[in-house]
Amino acid sequence: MNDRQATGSPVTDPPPADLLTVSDLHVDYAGRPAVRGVSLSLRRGEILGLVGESGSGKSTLCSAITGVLPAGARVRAAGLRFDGRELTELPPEDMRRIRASRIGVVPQRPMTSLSPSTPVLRQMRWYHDGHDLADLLAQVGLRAVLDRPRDHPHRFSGGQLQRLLIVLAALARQPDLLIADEPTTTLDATVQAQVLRLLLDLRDRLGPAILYVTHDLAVVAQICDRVGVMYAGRLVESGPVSQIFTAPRHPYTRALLAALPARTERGRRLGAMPGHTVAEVTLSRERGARAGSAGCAFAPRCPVVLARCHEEEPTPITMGTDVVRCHRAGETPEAEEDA
Amino acid sequence: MSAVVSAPRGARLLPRDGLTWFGAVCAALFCLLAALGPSLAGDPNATGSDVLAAPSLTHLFGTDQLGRDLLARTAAGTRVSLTVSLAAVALGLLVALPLGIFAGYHGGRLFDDLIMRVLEIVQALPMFVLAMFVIGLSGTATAHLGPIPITMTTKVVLLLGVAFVPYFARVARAATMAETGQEYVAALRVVGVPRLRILFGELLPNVAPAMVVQAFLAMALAVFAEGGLGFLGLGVQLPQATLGNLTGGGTGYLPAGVWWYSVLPGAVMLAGILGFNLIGDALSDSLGGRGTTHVETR
Amino acid sequence: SPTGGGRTLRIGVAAGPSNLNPLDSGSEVTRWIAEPVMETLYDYDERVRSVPLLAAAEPAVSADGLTWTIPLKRGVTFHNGDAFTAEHVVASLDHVAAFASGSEWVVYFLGYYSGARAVDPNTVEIRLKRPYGLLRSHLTNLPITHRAFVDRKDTMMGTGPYRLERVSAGLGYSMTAHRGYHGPSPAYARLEFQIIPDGSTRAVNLRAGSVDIATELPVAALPLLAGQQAVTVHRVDAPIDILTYVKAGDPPFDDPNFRRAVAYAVDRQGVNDKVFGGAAVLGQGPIGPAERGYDPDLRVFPARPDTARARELLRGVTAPSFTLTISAGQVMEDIAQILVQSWARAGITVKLEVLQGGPWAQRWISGAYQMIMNRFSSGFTSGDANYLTLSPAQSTSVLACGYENPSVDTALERVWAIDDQDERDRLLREVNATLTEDAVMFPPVYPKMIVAQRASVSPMDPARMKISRLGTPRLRPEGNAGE
Amino acid sequence: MTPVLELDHVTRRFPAGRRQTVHAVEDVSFRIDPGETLAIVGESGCGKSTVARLAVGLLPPTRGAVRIGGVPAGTRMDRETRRQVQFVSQNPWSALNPRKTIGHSVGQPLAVHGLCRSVAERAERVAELLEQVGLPAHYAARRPGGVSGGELQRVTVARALAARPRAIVLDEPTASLDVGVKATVVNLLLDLRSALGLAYVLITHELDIARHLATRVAVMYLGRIVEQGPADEVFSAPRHPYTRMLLAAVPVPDPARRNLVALSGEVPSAVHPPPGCAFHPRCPYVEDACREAVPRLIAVGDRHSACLRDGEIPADAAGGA
Amino acid sequence: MVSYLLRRLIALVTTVLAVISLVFVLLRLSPGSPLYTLLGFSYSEEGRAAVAERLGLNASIPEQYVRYLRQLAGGDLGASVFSGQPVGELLAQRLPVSLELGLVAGAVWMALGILAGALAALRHGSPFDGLVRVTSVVALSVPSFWLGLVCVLVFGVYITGVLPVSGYVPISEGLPEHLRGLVLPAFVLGLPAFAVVARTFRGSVLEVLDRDYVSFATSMGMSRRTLLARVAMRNAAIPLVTVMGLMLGMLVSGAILVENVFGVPGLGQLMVDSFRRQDYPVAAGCCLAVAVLYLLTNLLVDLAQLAIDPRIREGVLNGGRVR
Ligand SMILES: Nc1ncnc2c1ncn2[C@@H]1O[C@H](COP(=O)(O)OP(=O)(O)OP(=O)(O)O)[C@@H](O)[C@H]1O
Ligand SMILES: Nc1ncnc2c1ncn2[C@@H]1O[C@H](COP(=O)(O)OP(=O)(O)OP(=O)(O)O)[C@@H](O)[C@H]1O
Ligand SMILES: [Mg+2]
Ligand SMILES: [Mg+2]
Repeated sequence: MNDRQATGSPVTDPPPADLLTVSDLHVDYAGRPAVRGVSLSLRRGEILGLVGESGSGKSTLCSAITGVLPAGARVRAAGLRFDGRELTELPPEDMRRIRASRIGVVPQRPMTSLSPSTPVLRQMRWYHDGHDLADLLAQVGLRAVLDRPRDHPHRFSGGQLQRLLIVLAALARQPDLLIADEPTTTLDATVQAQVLRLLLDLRDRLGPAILYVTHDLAVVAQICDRVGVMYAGRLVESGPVSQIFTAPRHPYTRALLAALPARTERGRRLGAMPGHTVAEVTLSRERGARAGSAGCAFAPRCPVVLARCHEEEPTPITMGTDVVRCHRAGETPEAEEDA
Repeated sequence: MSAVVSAPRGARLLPRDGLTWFGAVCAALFCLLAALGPSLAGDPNATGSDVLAAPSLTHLFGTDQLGRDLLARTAAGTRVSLTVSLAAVALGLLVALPLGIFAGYHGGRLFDDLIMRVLEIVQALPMFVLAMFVIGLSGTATAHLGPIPITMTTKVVLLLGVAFVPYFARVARAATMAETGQEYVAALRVVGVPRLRILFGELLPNVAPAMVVQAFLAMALAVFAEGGLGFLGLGVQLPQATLGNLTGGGTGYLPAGVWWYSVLPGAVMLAGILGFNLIGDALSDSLGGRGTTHVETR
Repeated sequence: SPTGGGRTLRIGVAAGPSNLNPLDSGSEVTRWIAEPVMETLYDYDERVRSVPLLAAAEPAVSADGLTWTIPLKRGVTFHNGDAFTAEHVVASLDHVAAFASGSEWVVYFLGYYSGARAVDPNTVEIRLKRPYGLLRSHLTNLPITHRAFVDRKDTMMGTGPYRLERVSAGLGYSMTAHRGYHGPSPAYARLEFQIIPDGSTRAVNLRAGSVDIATELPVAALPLLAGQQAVTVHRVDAPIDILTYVKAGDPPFDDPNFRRAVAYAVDRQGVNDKVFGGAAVLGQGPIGPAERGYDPDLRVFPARPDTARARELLRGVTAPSFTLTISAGQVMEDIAQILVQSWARAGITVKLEVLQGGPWAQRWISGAYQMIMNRFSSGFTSGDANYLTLSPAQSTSVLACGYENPSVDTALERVWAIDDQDERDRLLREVNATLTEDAVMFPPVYPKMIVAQRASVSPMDPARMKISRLGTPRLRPEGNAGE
Repeated sequence: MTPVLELDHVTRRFPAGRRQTVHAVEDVSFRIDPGETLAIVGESGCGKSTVARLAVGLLPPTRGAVRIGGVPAGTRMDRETRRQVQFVSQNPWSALNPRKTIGHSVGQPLAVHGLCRSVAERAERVAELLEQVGLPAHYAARRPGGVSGGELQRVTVARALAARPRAIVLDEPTASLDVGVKATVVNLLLDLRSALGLAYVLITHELDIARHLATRVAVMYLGRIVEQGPADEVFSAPRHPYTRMLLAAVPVPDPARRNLVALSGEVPSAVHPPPGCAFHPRCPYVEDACREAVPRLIAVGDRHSACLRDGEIPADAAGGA
Repeated sequence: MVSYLLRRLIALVTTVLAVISLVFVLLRLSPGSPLYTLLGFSYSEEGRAAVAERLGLNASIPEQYVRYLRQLAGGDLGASVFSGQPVGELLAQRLPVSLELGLVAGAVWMALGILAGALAALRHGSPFDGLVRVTSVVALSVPSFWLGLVCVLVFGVYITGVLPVSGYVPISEGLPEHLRGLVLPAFVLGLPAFAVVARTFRGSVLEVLDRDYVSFATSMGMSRRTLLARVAMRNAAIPLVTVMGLMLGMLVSGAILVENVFGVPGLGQLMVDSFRRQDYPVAAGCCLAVAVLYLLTNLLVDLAQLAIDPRIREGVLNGGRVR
């Protein structure tokens, strides 16, 4: 399946066709929408960062792509194409085979993602029983695991486990698409740096597309090619990383950036978003849920809100592969800052 | 990491699940029979000439070998069963709650260790064995502890209550430990709130839901245990009817086809146990208590 | 006849005895099990007269009545092959006369028995402290045990037609025919006592043929046997008493009127109908129909409670009430509940106290009761007489209930001492009447022994049942019936 | 002037079964003066929370002393001393009793320290406090259940303020919050500091927050402070190799400055800390002496660093940001 | 490991000692005495004294206690006051009966419970799941003695001849008969164990299926069958072990009632009889047996947990506290 092993750099690959295309994806849990009308695409060798506050639907989106959703979740999509095949129409067994060989998932919580009652090495062999395990482990600096055949997951640190999981999900099977759902959130800065480095090297060597979910804009700035910003189940803005950081167009994105201490002078107040009560947030989500009737989900918290934002949901404005969902996206940033 | 906590879950008052409804109805009927039955069904000890009569309109539950109305006796028995169980559970809670909370708060220290060891010893004799043991030996007569008479009913209550102590204390301890791990307890200590006030003012309301669940499950257990003791003739004594001694009293007549004598009072007992268990389960689901542990005895 | 030698006789009993030694325990089960295994010096004949069995002849009593010499039968062997000799008789007698044995017989021998010796292997001499006519009766009931076994409580060693082979805890006892038996050879190859705790189950098993004899059938179980061709139910008067008496020395029962009121208000008919299916005999005094001294004409108390009379006797008593202490058990509980109801109708409030065996016995013996009740079967220690249950009326007894009547005291004294059966019967009748009229002991009914058998077994002997025996040693398979 | 809070050679160890011990905090000393903010940074498990718990008297030190306003602190300290240092913890959801109203929780210190004469006065003061942290007064009647994390964190700050402390120990106050909400809490801390002159001990692993708020920084590694000094100096010119490594590992939110450095090694266990300098297995500048001697914290002007080779290592080696 | 075992055994012995003391004290403080029952009409002070002397009941209570302990240390449990039979012998006769009943009931029912629980969890929300939920809560609530009576009624009155409702057929009389006799008691005795095991396992399988490691395995394309076998069941079994241990303890005490209903001559019957008669040594022996059984099962459960859960093993073997 993997014919790219020798070729190396993605740059030399034939025309960069989209590996994954998600169009108008909706997911709800027992009727409560978690992802609403998300469209995005991902090319081989590209790292797409997905940011957004907790509960905005990032993980749900990832799960919808791999088809591993909890019972009670319902997926609707205009298209969910992966390497030319429509995933929503695949029989479960084929989908399983795709998961087994072509899509890798690096989970968010490494400590709990391996079965606690079986030694780590044995579990690794469940997934990969090739002879090259030693080499793979050496690549992440964990050859020593081979000498610990009876050690269970709790004996390993989060960073070690995360690297082992990356070995399993990415290095061992060399998938075309790697989905990493907040793989470093629970890790220390130094370990995070190791893991990020590993992912970057992986991309450079094998060229998979990577969907990288995170809370941390700094990480996005460091490793991603493009960014998608989610709010209340919507993809409110996406674009090349440089553009998002220098010229964000959605007020939510701007608020996120303004809240970063590193972008503010020391000791000065940070740009904070108003409106953060549970009531307000759920209200805006619920309102979004009632299709058609609602305005922009971000309106209750938006510093540049217009009357119309409360009534009418903005339609996505696309520019190439990029998108922004805001009534005021066309205006100049200066005008907004005045508001 | 979620900035938005799930909406307050609180106890749902009306059960959603059919099974829970069924349980609530069972428990309600059981309590109703205990509360109103005795005044409606007549004298449970009045003997009539109609001996071992099958259920009929005059005697809904039939009569026993002395011609007594079994409905009246069952009602009276249900009352005993309910009061004994309530009292036993209350007693158990009264003793166990402070013990468990103290032990849990001082988790892992000598005091905790000591309490848990003592409880372990009490538990090494399963509740039923312990109760049977003491009642079997101390006899079913009214004992005198100095000037205080201890009737058989009190004895049963005491025993079941004592037997519940380890069980409740463990739950209370675990709940308290879980709660003590919460940062608000540390915060209260930093603020300088006195220990007793932390324990009983702040922790108790949080430990209570788990205990309520356990109390219901223990009610079921108590109804059962009281019945079992009565069945063996080691419970509250005749002529007082209890669900247990009614069930046990009818065994001799079963082979002759007298099914109602044992079966009906036992069925009432079953209704009670089932009701309390189901309510307990439902509460444990909605109060988010830990998994139900129906343990010990039986 | 030896023809049935290959068969097994199976008897259903309610419980295994706690103590298998018949020298210690007079309980029915112990003795039913002992009956085929152990023998006595004398035995009852078909007319319930005492005749020699292990003894070769009647005892020779010295003129002062203090020395009894008994010749023993020769050629008798124990099941272990040891010869039956005077030593064994002496050991048995010594055992039951010793305090430390804790034997139920102690009460009979204490104060009378002075010692026994083997004059020669075939002659025993018993010496008494004072004349003791009742000894003759005891010699008819006391099983003679191998001397090495007198202290054993878990097995039996006797000279009877069957030897105890196996004790299966909680299950039963099995016996095999004793080849060297000195009498007619045993009719069955095996005897099995099966423990079947539930009365109805015993009846059902009898009906199904899985036992040949079912003992102690509760009234409730009798309908299960109704109309069964192959089953005969025996209801026989037997020395089974419902021990019922009051603490006459203490209030409220120190008032004779109160006692009488309580006795008048007893619903004897109710007890008979509801607890004994109408098969018992209505009670009056302490001595029942199967016992010496019974007077069928004595009629002091009515069958139905005489509430009016009771109320009249109670005039002047404020809030009449007392506690009835019974031992746990379905029959006692049923009786007591009926009584409590009938007393309530006469305005007497009675608190019922149901105690397990041990605590009940403590109350009874320590005298901490007001009215006490229990079932007691005396047949195995005193045959057709009932001496023990009268003893609480004797002011000198350890168990005295506080009743003081010199004439009763002396009469009972004489009953034990004299040898003259007619005189003894007369005295017993007198005592019975007095105790009845004084309302000291007034059992509601005299229960019957209820035993059922299958037709596959020869008919059980009524004379034996009259003294609570099953007569197993003489039972034979009956030709036709049975599977 | 006596410092508000002072840790004097404090060591805290925990038993870990089989006669083993966790060296959670080893020989830590620091002091803070009014209005000052000391940030304690370090990786997971290096003992930051233990320091926080020691500082507020939740844990007694195994060795050394904690002094609040010059008075030795401990489990039995008097109310007045206790009041002076308050505590805000990481997880606002568990920091408030879920079954009590917010008003009750905020009012606790007022009641315990007798800071209000009447119930009415207390209610008033609670409303004031809530407003001070930017919450409407009617929040007093609500329970933590329906309130967001950022708001709850404000409530815990209000509760700390209620005791009228001179210093607040904040253990990862923003770690569990979303980016936008994080900012509001940071702003609140800034506001309160300037309004009330509070001192903070800010414990965090988020270096950007530490840099933003702190006046001084202490860097911990495996239970010890390895570097301490004025925040701007430490962040701009770290001395200790560990600090350098840590700062290098923190990603910068600027796509134009991609400088992710791969680092090696892991934090060793606190049960078996390496002999000598605990950092030596990961240190690029390690030499034999480092494996034997535990370096002492040496003062160089305002700055302290615990490195045997302090001064030998070039200023901008290992990519100090 | 050895030192852990040693520690546990010491703890077990001390607990047993405490239980013995408790039993002893309760026994001696209870009113009445077997002597009254023993002597009956033959009662007299001298007689009581003599028998008490023979039975060793005359000494002061502490003295008796010390004697009892010394006896126990020598492996002697005393002898029945009534039958004089050594308690050890009595237990040796009765215990196997109860143990067999308990183990048969437990093994069969728990196996069924595991099966039902697992299937219910895998078909979460299906009618079968509902059935298991309802059955298990009902099974848990049915008082065993009452269910026993219903069985007696059904198989003793209405459908006779299929299964014996009473008595016990020793294995010496043929295995089929022996097993037939066990059917009803085992059914009644084991039912709660079935219920608890089914509920617990259903719950823990459901919980495990929700865990990160299951999602990870799924996302790695592991087939469902493999996933269940390798990951789900293994981890779901951890709480099951605890519960199964508790159930074993429960079966011991449940046997008391059930044996009485079906007339099975096991420990339960012996116990009830000895209590009724105040047969001190036998009652104490029975309690001891139950306590030791119970504590041993606890120990076994803990060991089983050690075997199955590496985190617990680690914690314990590193000298951490046990539970
Ligand atoms: N299994 C589930 N059942 C019901 N609702 C769910 C489930 N999982 C997630 N949700 C809801 O769906 C919404 C989106 O959740 P999701 O986990 O995708 O968010 P997220 O962006 O990944 O958040 P986080 O940053 O906290 O991981 C939330 O409102 C969440 O409460
Ligand atoms: N009560 C305790 N018992 C035993 N060990 C403890 C205890 N509390 C903390 N430790 C240990 O002490 C060390 C330091 O823990 P501490 O919680 O102070 O670290 P931290 O720097 O706050 O870590 P994090 O960033 O993960 O919160 C750790 O190894 C921890 O396991
Ligand atoms: Mg997520
Ligand atoms: Mg911490």
